[in-house]
Amino acid sequence: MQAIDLINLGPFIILGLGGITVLGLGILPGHVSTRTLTAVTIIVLILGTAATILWKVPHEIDGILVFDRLSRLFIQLCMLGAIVITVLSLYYPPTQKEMREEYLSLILFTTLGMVLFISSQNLVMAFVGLEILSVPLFALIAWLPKQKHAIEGGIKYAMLAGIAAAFFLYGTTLAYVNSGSLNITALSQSLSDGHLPAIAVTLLLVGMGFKLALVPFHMWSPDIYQAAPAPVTALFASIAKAAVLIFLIRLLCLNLQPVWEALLPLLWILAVISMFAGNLLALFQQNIKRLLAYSSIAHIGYIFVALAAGNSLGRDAAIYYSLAYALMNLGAFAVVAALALSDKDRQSLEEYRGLGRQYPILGISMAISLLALAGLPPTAGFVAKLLAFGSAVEAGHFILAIIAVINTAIAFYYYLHILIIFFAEEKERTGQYIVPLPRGTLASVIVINSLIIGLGIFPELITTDFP
Amino acid sequence: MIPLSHSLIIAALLFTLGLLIIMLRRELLFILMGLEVMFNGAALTAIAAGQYWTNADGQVLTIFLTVVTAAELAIALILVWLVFERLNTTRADNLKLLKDNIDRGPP
Amino acid sequence: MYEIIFYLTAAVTVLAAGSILIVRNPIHAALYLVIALLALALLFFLLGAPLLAALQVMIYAGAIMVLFLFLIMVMNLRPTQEQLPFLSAGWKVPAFLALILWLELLVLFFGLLPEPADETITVIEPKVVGESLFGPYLLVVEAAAILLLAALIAVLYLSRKKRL
Amino acid sequence: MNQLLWLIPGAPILSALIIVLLGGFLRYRHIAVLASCAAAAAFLTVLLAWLNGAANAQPLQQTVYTWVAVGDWRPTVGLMLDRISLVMVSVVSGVGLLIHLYSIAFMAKDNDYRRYYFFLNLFLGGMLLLVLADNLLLLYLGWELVGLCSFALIGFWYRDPVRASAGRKAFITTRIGDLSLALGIFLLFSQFNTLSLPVLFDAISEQWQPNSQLAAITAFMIFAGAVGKSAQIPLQVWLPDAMAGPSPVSALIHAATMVTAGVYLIARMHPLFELTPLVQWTVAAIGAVTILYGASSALAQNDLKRVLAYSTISQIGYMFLALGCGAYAFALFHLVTHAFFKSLLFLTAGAIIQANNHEHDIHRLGSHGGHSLLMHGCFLVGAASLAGIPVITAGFYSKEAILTTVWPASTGQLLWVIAALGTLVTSIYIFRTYFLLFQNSQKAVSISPVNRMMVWPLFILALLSITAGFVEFPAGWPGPQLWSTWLENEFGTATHPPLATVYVLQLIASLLPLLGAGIAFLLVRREKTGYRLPLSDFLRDGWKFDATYKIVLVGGYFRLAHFFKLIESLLIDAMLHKMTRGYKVFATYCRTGFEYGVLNRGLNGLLSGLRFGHAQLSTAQNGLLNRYALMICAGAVFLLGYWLW
Repeated sequence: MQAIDLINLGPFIILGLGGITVLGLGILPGHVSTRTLTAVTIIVLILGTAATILWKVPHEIDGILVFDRLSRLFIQLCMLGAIVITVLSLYYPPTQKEMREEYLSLILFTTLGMVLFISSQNLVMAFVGLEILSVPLFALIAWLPKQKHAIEGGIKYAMLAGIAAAFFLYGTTLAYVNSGSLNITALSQSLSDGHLPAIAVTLLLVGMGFKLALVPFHMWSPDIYQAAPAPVTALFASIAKAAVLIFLIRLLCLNLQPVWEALLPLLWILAVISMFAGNLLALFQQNIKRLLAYSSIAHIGYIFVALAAGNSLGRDAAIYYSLAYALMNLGAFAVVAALALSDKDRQSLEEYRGLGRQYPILGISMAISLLALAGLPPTAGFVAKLLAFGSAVEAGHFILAIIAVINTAIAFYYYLHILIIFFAEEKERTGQYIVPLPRGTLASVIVINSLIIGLGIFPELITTDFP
Repeated sequence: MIPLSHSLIIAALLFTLGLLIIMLRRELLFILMGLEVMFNGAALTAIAAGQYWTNADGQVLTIFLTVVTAAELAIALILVWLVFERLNTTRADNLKLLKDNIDRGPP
Repeated sequence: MYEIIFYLTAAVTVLAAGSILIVRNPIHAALYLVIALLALALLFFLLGAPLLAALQVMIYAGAIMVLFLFLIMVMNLRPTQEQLPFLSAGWKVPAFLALILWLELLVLFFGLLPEPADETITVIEPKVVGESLFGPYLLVVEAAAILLLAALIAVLYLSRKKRL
Repeated sequence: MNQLLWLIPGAPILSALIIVLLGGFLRYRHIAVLASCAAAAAFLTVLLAWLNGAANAQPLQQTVYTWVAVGDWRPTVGLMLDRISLVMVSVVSGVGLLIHLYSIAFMAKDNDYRRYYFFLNLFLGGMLLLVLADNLLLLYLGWELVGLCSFALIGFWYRDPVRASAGRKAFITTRIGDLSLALGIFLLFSQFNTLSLPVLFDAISEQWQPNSQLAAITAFMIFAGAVGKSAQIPLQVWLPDAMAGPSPVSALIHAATMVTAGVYLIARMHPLFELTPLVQWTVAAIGAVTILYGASSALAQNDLKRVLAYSTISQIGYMFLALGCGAYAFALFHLVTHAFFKSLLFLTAGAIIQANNHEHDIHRLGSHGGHSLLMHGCFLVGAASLAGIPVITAGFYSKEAILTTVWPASTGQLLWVIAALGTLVTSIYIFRTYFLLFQNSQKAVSISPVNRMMVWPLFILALLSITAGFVEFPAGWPGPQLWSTWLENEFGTATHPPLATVYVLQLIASLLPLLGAGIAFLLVRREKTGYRLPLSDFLRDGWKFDATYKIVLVGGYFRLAHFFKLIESLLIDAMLHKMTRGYKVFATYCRTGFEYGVLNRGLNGLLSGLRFGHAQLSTAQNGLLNRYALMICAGAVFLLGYWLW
């Protein structure tokens, strides 16, 4: 281990030590306020982001971790997302009393898991990273053990994530059977004999498809989205999924080109069923968190449209879409979190009637996020869809592109439905609990939405120069 | 000497058995046991492959597997206990609070 | 002789795991699981991984099973009243699917890799494993430590009595 | 220098964004200074470009960013600074800067300063973007931005319904032109699959024959866009009303920048226009008619700002005339000098009006008297330049250049006569205004001292109104002709008739302004005794254009409706009774058969299909853990099955 390795490991070390520091601060004899702990957490995340700037050249440590432009970009995204989620959690009424050092350190650890997963070059590292990502989530979902929903969500997620982990692990071992090494690059080298690597990748895909809520591994997602506290939902609906997507892209598009090409028809089918199932399920859904869960299933379908193209444009489109997807969902769930009632989230769409007028900034943010999800210019969602569908057309998948466009049209209905309810003239609304909007929440919502717009106007910042 | 494919088949059998346990049994604890069986199927694959390639990576993988299983199981068990305490059940099919509301139908 | 022991142990593993499917009493199930795991430890040993065999016995049979049994006792579980899975209505589809999955794996594994020429078992020494673990995989070990810490925190939080 | 190009439109737009986002935290002074600094930044960048020799070098180009690259489609935000745009940028940013400075004092008492500066800056940015754009898409963006801002600025005092409706009128009228421009751009894109200007010009000259129909249609579309923006007949009606806005806005939008956008557009697209002599002649003819229209209408106005508005219409007519005759360089020359003297006149008028409690009527303003000497001088300089008093004013040189080149064009003699007549009338109306306004200035006691910040812009503009002409002496004169030689590369040389003819023409044209001033003097003396011009009502209402539009378009519409109603009642009464009944039966049949049978059923079918799918899938989300696990297993089986198959 050399000095350059340590420098490159900076963000990881900072996150790990930061988590331990927060824990330590929390149990100091003198009472440290939650606000201070949050501040420390945010500082740790900012330092971690700053440490990624030190990465100069693409670098690899022992075939375990790789630091390149892709991982840097998404590590920064994860850190930003974690900051936003921390801020949201601080002002999120239901968990406010329950949020102490445990919560914050778990947020830091789960971020560490994402970061490791994003930059792992080795399947064992990826597996451990995936688990660091998901084990804290079991607890975070069930963070309000007084609520029956929360416990049920927690146990369901733990069990099903266990199955997914088993599939991922099985894929890993089969990859090892194939090449005698756990390195991703090594996996591609002994590709000649049979389709063992393809089976291995397929099983890995099952494991990751679960995390991504790809149809048919999607069943958990609406239940868990509904059960978890909104900031946590925001966490695993946005940056956690982006991390998984990036590992998938690293595996398929950057290291295992032949497997990717062999998998294309499968990706095609997965894209189509994900889009249709997601959009149909979302269509008449009345619970906003479930609705967003279904809509994100459809979005994973759109990303798979890009992946099914099998060309470099498809790869770039998938990368860009992952980023845009994370931001859009973060924006939407941030608003849901900001509008939570004192003990639980607002769930039914009707509970949101007229809130867009009551809180104009949140209303506009929700509008931006939802229109981005629907794919309207000048948001990042539009560019993402344009690139994804464009790559499908370039690859000659006209039918796929048409199906995707039809699905976008269907999706438009329910996004607009939310917005209409959101901005409806409110009826008599007396004695309603009015959430005071803290500045931190507003600031993070504004940052996310300006990023959505900004990346829609300057997409070239993201789409250039991936290896 | 055991052919590699025999070990792999036994491991696959363990894996699918675990999956079957999860799919068929309704008790949460049984589901967790099924999960263990699945993990161990994967572990057997790793060990067999380690023997085939005669390097230590398979065993390292298995060690990490054990660690991960332990961590996951610990949380899963505490959640099972919470379910038992708060919801007074240990069966998976009693966990039906979270689902699509299909009675009301679309507007 | 070696082969006979191997296949016998494998049969025990599979049968013990299969028994979990059909027993009613959770304690019995846990014991079957222990049997399966111990047999698996023997398999590990036979496949030239003595360290892992030992670890398997210690961690699974020693630690994890105790957790299971402990929880069963705390919850005071009776033998379940549920009908045996093979009698309940919906068993066919899962069983069929699992069978298909296994067959698929079986077919896909068939003749994939050339079998090695030498017929001996090479024992992979704990020392080699250790060197590998703290050599190239050092970072993963650190990560696993964080994982355990995170799991610890999570469990501590969820089990806190004060709040309930 | 290439890398700094973005700063020219970027600085005002950024400042506009800052003002709209953070303006709440800033005081008036800060906002005004910020806005002025943004304008100054744009102007300094232009200055830097001059200093770096942009005037003689190759066109500067900067692709600020490619918005997104999908296959061959790469819409860019690209800026291009060649000589044409250099002229425009200099004028726009320079005059814009002066007007920003002037506004600091002018708007100090207004409460809505934040909105004002936001739109002023955005307008400036949009105009600079329009001028610098290297592709038509971006140009159109700037074009629309400018239109939007002018709408907001004209209707700035929107609480007064008259002023608000003036803004609406401007917007709607120019929209007609914009629509046509958009159609023209679509046409070009569909033909050449690109909107980048240099590529487009190459493609046009290669692929389109002279006089081809497509070229004529496209050119006409673009010309119609220019007509709308530049307030030429028949879309000129919005400009006089647009004087409802604050005076600096009038100076900026209606003298120096927006109304000249049309001139710029035609000059920019001149390769297209040169292919179609017919459209080109139309440009010249419209210009000539507009000259007379504007000048004669201005003659009868009593509102100071309306005089200037009609005068603007007529002066832009000169530019169109020059464009139509192929003298693009002189059109731009007149654009520059006009920007100077007309801004000077507007700003002076604004100061006078503000100093006299918002009194617009020139008779009453004149009888008040007491305008400061400075105002007097500035207005005189502006008026002289506008009239084109020989040798000493900039207006003379530019107008002379245009008149000389008009002569050899087709039907040039006629156009020349009209233009010369226009010169005479111009001189009459502006000196009439001048004499009426300052008739009592003997008793000048400066009643309200003018703010210093307002003086400097006036002074600079006055200086420019006199000296700016010396860059181009008329043909045959012993002086340099820097302007036309400098723009030779862009437009080629304009022809002029033989020198003997030229001298005669020049003599006539230079005597006309003096004659006009004399006539104006007599006119004013008679006007004081109650004399009124013949047709003055007709002229004052701008040749009754508004009324005509109202009668012809709105009234005609009602007539038509009435007519139809009459026919309908006749037919129904007389003979269509039975047919109606049959029709009703048929309609009922259609309704039941088609609407219920096909449309309704189809839509319902689709909807219930979606609903059915939703319900089916939704039932699967039953919350059962085992079922979810089963689904995962099924998925794995499916994925692995693919490899078997």
